Amino acid sequence: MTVAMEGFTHLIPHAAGHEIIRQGRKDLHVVRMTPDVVFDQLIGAGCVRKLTFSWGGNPGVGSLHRFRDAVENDWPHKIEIEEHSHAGMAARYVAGASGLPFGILRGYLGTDLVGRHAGIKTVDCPFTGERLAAIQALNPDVSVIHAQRADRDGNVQIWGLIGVQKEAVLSAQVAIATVEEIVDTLSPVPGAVVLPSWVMGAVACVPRGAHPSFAMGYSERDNAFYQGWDAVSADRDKFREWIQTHVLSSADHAEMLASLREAGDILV
Amino acid sequence: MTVAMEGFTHLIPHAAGHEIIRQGRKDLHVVRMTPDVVFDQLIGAGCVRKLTFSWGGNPGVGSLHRFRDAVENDWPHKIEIEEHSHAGMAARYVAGASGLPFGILRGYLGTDLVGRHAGIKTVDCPFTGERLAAIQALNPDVSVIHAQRADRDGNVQIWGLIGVQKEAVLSAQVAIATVEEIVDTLSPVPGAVVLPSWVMGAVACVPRGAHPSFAMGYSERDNAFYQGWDAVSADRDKFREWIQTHVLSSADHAEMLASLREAGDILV
Amino acid sequence: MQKCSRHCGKLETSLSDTKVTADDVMIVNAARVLSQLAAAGRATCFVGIGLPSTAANLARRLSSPPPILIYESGCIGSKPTRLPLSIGDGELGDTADAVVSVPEIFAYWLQAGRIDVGFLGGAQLDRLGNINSTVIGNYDSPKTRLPGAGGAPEIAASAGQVMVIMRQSKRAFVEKCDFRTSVGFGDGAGHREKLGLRGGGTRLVITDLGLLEPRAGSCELVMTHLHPGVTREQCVDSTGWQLQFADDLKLTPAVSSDELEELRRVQSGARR
Amino acid sequence: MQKCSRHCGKLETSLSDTKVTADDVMIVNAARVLSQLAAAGRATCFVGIGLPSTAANLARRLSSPPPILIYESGCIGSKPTRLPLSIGDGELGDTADAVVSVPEIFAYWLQAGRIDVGFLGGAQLDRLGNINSTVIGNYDSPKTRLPGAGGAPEIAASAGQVMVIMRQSKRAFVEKCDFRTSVGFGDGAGHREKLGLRGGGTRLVITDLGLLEPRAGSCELVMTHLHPGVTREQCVDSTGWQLQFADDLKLTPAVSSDELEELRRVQSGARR
Repeated sequence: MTVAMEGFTHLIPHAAGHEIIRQGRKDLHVVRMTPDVVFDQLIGAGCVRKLTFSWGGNPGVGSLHRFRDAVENDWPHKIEIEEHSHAGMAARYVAGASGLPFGILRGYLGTDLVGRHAGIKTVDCPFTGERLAAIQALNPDVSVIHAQRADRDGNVQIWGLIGVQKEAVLSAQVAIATVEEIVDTLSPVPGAVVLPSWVMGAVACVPRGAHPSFAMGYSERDNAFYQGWDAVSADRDKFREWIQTHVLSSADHAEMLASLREAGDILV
Repeated sequence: MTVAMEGFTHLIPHAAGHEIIRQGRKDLHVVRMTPDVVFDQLIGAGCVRKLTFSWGGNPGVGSLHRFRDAVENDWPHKIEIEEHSHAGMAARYVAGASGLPFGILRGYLGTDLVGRHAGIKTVDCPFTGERLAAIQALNPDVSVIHAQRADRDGNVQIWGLIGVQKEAVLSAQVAIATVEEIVDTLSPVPGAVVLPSWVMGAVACVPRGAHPSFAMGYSERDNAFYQGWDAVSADRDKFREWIQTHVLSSADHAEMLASLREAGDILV
Repeated sequence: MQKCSRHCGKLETSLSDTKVTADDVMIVNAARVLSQLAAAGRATCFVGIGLPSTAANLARRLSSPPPILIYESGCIGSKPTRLPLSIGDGELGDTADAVVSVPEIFAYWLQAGRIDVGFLGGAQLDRLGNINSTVIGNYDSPKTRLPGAGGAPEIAASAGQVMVIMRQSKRAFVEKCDFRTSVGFGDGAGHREKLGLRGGGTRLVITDLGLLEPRAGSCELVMTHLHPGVTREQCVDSTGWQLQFADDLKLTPAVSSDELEELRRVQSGARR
Repeated sequence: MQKCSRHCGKLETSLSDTKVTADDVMIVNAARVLSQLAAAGRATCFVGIGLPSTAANLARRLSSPPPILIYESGCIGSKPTRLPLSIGDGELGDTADAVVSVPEIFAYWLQAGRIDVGFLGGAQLDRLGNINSTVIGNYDSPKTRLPGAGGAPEIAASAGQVMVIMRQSKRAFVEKCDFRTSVGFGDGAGHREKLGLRGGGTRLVITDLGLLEPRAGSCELVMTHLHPGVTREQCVDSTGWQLQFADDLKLTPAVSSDELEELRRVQSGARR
């Protein structure tokens, strides 16, 4: 099963990632442009068979140690990686959301990213003869996002940095959103995108479901958590203990946040 | 010179069209998805050498008589037409705005629109082998839009039905906006698109510059004008007289609106 | 007793106008089909101007859950409380769940297969459900230049099903369109698949005389329903090809007084 | 007298810290170039995290008109009053002229050629300006797995010019990258054109030792400027290819007290 989880520097669906770990899902093909801490956790917890991505780091901090340990040392097991650029991934979601089998792009040509997997080819412009990169459409089985609000009908509203979430939802077979809040009516917000309820498979209310990422208008980014993750994830045992203590021993996200707060690992 | 004028059922740049007639421009290649009354006037006034479009009618009323007279009877002279579908034109603007030489589309195949001009071809998906329509990018020399507001730096703000205006501006060599109002600061508006000043070639303040179309938040659509246009445009002499009386005898749009009001041709 | 009139519905309508026009019959039948689809599950409907908009808005008032209206101007889930005057009517945006750009409505919503029903009209319809809205006569020196394609070709390509609303006449219902603007079943069975068109094609034609549907196998449009008071002969005389009738030819129910009353409300611009 | 230090700038900085670090020298030189471009006309700059963001924000304070900052998170024309903590910092959206989606920022803004300057870094840079930010060693069993491409390949393809900011060392400045993530001049003169890349490629490399620029004809990166106090020998010893020097090798001006003061303000998170 291919599961995309999107949110570009904002609204990252961490709570949904923890629930995947809690449910013991294995053998997943996970997709995310920027597999940061949430995917480091999924990889280290052994949920991942294959990772499709375009930038895998801890933003502003450094390496994703679980990601590196999997790629460099096959720990906890070997994972397959499929690597793209941001522009390529974005174009793949756009093609998928548009019902097209491929998209075109000025990029990739001349780089060593070409030829590593079957998803990047070339196409010649039938008008100018120019050779361009052709990228395969992305249509995940499931896409998961975190959003600010939904109304009682399930219409989902996102604002601020909107990233690639609309395309992730519209390219998927089934789309799931966790939201900060469920309201009676979605009042208009400048810069907001609304995804109508009939394109959503499920909506769940999970306040602070993006932590340590943020939800504009609801929470701030927990920069200290990202910094602290470096030491936790650098060590296999520390990582396992952290997952056990905070994720597996918590029944849900509220309990997990309480557990982090108790451990002093969360500042807000 | 290729001049696109966009605004889909809203914010149609009529005042800019009248100024083209007033300046006696000839031999233009004009482009518009829905060449309604404004292009009927340009065609009848003899400004147009070639028309590229996807739907040419008087919305909710009937025929564009000047357009039909040009195509059916070469009056006032023969014009070349290049015909697309809405989806095809939209994809052409998207490709142009994206710096791509072409775009792809599920559509056109099996229709008689294919083969009438060189702008619609096919391309085979390098992944699935499916045959898709390929459309040539559109990059007008000039694109003209009407918008609600600009700030003093020339940042342009549009809201409501936003149509294809962003793509028209970003695909053009030079973009021009007429606006209802120039303000000190663009306060955020739900659903608004902002085009930064550095992609705009010029911004001119022309209140009610969309009449008989409308600008959400500023004016209503003048439905009676659209209905009345049917009789004016159905007759060559009446049309010429109308252009002379209202467009050519007015120095600018304010004078033109006054002239229409005096003639009882404008209700608001 | 209802009488099918071919009188043009362009006069001003009033709430007390109880005469059922040809347009009324077409609108009510279109609204019924849309209501049935909506009641059977979700029905997203791509709405153009004119009769389809009236039909879709009538269906919104008659069915629960109502169909979801999508306009090519970018409005998704519009819930107008009065009949919009044009597809650019501010009411459509104000009451929509979301307003998107024109490129997006065609790419992410129509082309991606998210539209269940598309209404189309045209100047000519042929026996294989193909539609002409471009020219009568020769393309390069046309007898009549029509508005052209608009959104129709891609609605015909990608909508789950297309419903055509057109008055039936020899002039309009032709053996072969002068120009194929939108593909119904193309050259016949299997042609849509060969072209890679993912939508279902012309599944229903609603006329002032009755309903036509494609025959399984040949895809030829045949009369499956007559409106009350309409004869087979009228249909044959109003069709430019050798019209066939379904073995189990049915009658559409007469326009009810409730339907007519609600339609008159819609047409009068009354708010809901 | 300024001394070029190779000391890492990761310690907490304070306004009173007058010691000029290697990072400071790189940031100030990057900000100067960007300021000059902005002063000479419009300069739109695609900004990543880290040193480039600091340099771009310093340039915004030092030049009039300031450069226009564009972030891959979709922020166009951000005018942060304090240094953003990440490219997802709310301040970037709040102070932007427009916020767009990630697909749009790459298609309509970067790919379309609307970006004048793109800053890039990486683990390896080769003599032809190509960049590796993917792996050290073999791709399938890497010695070190790096974060990967991100926005870099298309910035390198489409930005009017690319400025690379990297510390100069034999390990990082290599004859040939282990993996070519982003194309500078590819295999040499004419290769970009052959690939159809529309941007200008790696036009300037800003290091802790000086500046490198491509030599006309060969496109090989050569030292064109040394920072004050740096020797040719230091440069040669810190470069993995046989480094050449421009005939008119110049000195960069020392970091001025004004520049340093403003930089410290930026780094301290002071609002403007």
